[in-house]
Amino acid sequence: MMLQLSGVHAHYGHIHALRGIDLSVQVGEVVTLIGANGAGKSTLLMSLFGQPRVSAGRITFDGEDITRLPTHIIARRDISLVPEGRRIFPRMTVMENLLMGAVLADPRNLDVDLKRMYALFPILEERLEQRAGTLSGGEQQMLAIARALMARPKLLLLDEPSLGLAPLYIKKIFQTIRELNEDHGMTILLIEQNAHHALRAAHRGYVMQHGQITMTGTGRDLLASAEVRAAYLEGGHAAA
Amino acid sequence: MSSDVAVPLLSVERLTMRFGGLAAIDDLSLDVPPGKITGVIGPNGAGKTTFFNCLTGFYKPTVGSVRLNHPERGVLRLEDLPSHQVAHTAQVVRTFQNIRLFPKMTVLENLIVAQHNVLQKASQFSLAGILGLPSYRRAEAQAVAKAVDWLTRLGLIDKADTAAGDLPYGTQRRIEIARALCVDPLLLCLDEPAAGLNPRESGELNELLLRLVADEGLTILLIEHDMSVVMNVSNHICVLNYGRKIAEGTPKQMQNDPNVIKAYLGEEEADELLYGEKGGESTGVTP
Amino acid sequence: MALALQQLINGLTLGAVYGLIAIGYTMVYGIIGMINFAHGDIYMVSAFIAVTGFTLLAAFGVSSVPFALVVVLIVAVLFTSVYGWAVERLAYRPLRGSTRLAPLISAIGMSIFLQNMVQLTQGARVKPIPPMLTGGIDIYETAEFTVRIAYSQMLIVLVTVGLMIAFSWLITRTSFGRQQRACEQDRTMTALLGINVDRTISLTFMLGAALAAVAGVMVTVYYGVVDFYIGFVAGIKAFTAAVLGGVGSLPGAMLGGLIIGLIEAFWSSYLSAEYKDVATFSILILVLMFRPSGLLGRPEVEKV
Amino acid sequence: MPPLVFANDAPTAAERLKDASGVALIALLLGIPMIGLTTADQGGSLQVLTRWPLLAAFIAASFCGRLVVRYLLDALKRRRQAQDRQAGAAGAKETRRGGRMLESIGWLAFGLALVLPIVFSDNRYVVDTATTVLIYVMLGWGLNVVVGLAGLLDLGHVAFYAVGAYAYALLSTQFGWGFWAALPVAGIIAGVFGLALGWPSLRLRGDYLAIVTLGFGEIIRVVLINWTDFSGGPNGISSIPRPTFFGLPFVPSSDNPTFATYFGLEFSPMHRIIFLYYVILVLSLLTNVLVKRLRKLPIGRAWEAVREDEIACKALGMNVTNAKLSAFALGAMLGGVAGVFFAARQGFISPESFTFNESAIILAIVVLGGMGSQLGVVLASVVLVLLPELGRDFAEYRMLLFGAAMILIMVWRPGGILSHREPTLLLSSEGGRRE
Repeated sequence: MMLQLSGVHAHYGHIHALRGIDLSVQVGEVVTLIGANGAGKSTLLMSLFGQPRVSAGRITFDGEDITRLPTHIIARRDISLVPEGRRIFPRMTVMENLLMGAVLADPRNLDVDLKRMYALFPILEERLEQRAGTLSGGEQQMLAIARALMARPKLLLLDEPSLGLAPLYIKKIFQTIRELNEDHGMTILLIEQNAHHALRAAHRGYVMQHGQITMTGTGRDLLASAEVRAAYLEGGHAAA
Repeated sequence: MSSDVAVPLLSVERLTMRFGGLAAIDDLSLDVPPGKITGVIGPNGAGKTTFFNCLTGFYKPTVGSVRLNHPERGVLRLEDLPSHQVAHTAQVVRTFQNIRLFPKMTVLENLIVAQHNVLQKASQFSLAGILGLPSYRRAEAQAVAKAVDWLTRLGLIDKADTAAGDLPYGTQRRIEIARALCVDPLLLCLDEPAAGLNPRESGELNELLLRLVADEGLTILLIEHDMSVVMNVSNHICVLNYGRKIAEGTPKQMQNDPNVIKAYLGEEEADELLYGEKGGESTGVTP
Repeated sequence: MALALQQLINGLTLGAVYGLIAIGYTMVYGIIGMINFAHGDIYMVSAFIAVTGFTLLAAFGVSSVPFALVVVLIVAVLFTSVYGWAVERLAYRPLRGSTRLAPLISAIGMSIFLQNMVQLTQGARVKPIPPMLTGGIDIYETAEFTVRIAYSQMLIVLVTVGLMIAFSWLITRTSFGRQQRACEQDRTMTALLGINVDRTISLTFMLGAALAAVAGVMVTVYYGVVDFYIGFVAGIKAFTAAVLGGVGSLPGAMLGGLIIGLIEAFWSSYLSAEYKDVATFSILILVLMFRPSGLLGRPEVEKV
Repeated sequence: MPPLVFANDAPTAAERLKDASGVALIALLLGIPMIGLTTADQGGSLQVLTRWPLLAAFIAASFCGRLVVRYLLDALKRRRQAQDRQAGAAGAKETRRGGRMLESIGWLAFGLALVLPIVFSDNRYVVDTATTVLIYVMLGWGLNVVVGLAGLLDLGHVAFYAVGAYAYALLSTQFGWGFWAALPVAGIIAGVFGLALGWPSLRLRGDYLAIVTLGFGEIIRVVLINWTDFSGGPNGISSIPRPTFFGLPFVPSSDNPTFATYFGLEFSPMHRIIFLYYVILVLSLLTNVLVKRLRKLPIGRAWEAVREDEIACKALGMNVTNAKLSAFALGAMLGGVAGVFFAARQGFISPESFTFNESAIILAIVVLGGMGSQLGVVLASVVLVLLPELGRDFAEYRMLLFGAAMILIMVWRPGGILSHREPTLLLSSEGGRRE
């Protein structure tokens, strides 16, 4: 078991954002978490890093309890996050952003890793010296993914990687996810609103509503399930 | 075709915007017919948002002109107007890719601020307002009525007294559109209004846009990646790549245009990307 | 002519000191995006440490000036950086993530606190120390006037230029520098990349304080007098220098410092000493009117 | 950005001791150069003196203090976390009730302010101090428009205060103007200064504006010190006429009727003190009403909108420059009016009263009070004026404590004492109607 959440509760200000989440990710899996705006998906990913700190429950990674560790220590445990809203460093160059991703990695791998990123996202190589804030939305998204990969994570967490991307890029991103998983054996936890794509790319999926997991199954099963279609078509934020 | 279609509301001529040596927009010409929805699509970084920034006075284009055919004020050259005049005088109003609401103010306040110029005039340098003269009170009541009207039509009325920043993303998108509508736009420029919306919400957005054009006679310029929105509502689509227009035409034409498929939609699965995404209709899974 | 040359030398020296303090401002601004109002007072604290240090060494009979200078520099840098650390820990860290103004107010509070603390513990009177680094090189002589570069002036300019180059390199080229800039732009994200944000910020404050300490020692050597109020004046001047040059830019801070030093020197000797601050601030306002991001600051690209 | 939160389970006794020892070590390092060592002038040259016992006491106090404070903070934090969780959904309702409670506190404060000079009619010190509080309240309310509502960081507010004070001083001593005639004129002069400063500098971003305003404050002060012919230089201007009660002066005896003779009272210096108190009370209440009204008008909403997102304002057709300038000019004008009152009350002004410290205190009042909160300004003024007054007994520690208090209040409530924002208009105007 790579990542395990049991009975996780979290509060965001006054909002009880997570209400008893049980979720697990096995080594080598692509797992997706789907659900509407405001269902608590992003909070779930951030709470893995203690932002916000969970108020009850337990999170283990690779058998180690990481529930109470400081954010930067958790980040040193081979988990990388591509957060909501990309959060690239706008006033740094593309190269510097990539180097920030590699801060904890073995410097000997740097050149190899950079080459890998250029191969994945050729546009980044063209823009190396450009300030990241001047990139377009899609380029920023690619940069955010590349930055996360520079740390050579075992577990990659992606928060809506397709947001604001052109169709061609969305395809490319999901292709990359598949490649990372199949060719490099990377474990991936993926949050998407674009449930169709996400479920097709994933081995297993969870459906989240109002801070709770309401359903789980293989990607194929969920895709076929009437309730899932209803859940992600109807949205889950009505009461928010 | 009626005769007024022949006179475009907005004509962009040979617009070029350079940052340093890089041309973000390169010799772009485009006509926006009144009372229609014109879609602008293209890969990320093709210069779509830069185009909007040039239209709305946030950037001064390096070369070229943007002319608006205002029904009352005649031809206005948008590139010469400061951004607030673009909204105020030319009635070209935009929304933003990264939602720019006034987060601590309530939804209603957001919509009232949008009517600032009207109210400010009615308040006569705040004097009529401070004294609480009836002329001002009437103007304020009208402004509130207008805001309430849009809030009701966009299904936001029960959020009126909530701070805008506390609401979910999809709701904020709608508020931003409602706020823009309170400025009384002739031309509404929407920058990725469907980004971050779930399929049901983007379906609702489609209906809204079509209703605005049909009921209000509004003209809409739309940047969007969500093909389920662009292809279903646009009368006309312009495709940009590297700041240049690579194709222009009806949605159907664009879906089959080899250049567009190559640069934007993707080689093989163009059709699936167009129609198979959000609803999942093409996957063959039956509910 | 001779007078102008002399004022040029004096102005450059003064400017170098302002620049050195301004670098500290700029570095702290560059990491947490706040104006550290107490920075000038940190510099004042170090000047007092220098006075105590020199007096103590003299009492022990140390007569070698270079030796005394090195020892006092090291001691002042060490103690002052602890002050920098403590200021951040007490007054700023608890306010991280709150509004931009909250730390500004606690910084003003800290400045008042430090001034009064020093006044209480060290006394309100001016502290003079005997001249240390005397002598200099006469470079130009006329019948009635001799242009001279004092050794202390040479020392100040050399040390300042050296430190500026070192710190520019640190910030733009090293991993630590990138981490600092990352902290300024997005602290949560920086932590998500595995960087200890608290440690990075603390270290930056200590480095900034160390620079202020160097400035404090230099000024003690140069002027030979210190009082508890010098921090405020120097702080405002250095802050102005940082903004004039463009906050966040180290060479900008240096340039801003030099410009202000030169304005003060020339304005005082040719026009009127009383209005030198008016001149300084007027030029600041003028420059910002035409270059709103300062001389070397990168213009904010308004990403709409 | 949410602050980084770290795991903070109740530490063990050993951890607590270790933590306190760390603090003691820092105290040692901080203390050596400042407490342990000092220099004094002995026989014409400096000598180093040592105070090791004092240093030891300081370290011991730090060690024990840390143990106690840490323990209390931990307990407080646990309790607050538990409360937060329970509060949950009740949050929204609570703020509304909070708004109503604040209103009643406001009326209570008003009532107290009204009767204060009657209760303390023979205590000059109390009425004087209360007058000072009200001056700061008025200054704070003026600056609140600029900083709290429009979000423009102004570190030189004292400049406008000075302009108002000198305008009245000169108008009255040179041209024989009366207080009430000079009041609006001096206010307008200060407002014009505000425009003159605002015009070139408002396109600067926040912190740059701060240094420009600070510089402007210094320019005004330096000019006042040095332009002796105009302002009297460092000696200032004295014998500024005091305000009269509709033409009746507050003097012991005069050929014309005085306040005392007219009302058949025995002369008392307290009459003027109390009169001045009511004058500033009225002035500040007018300010309050004005600002409160403006906030609910288009211009006031424009100020807040500019603070929230300038670019969005432009896209909605708002002239952002005008909105900012009007905030700046109004703030300056109110500062100027406060200055007029100050000059009339003191009867003497000099540049010493208009240093950067004053600007810092006014800004602190706005921020400590809670940005944009009118009642917060009152509370903060009371705290910041009374603190040094209470500290009079340990005169030399007074400013030290003042500085420390500023830090502590900020750390305790980073959003200010009252950080609640009341909407300018509600659809459900009766508050509870829709619930």
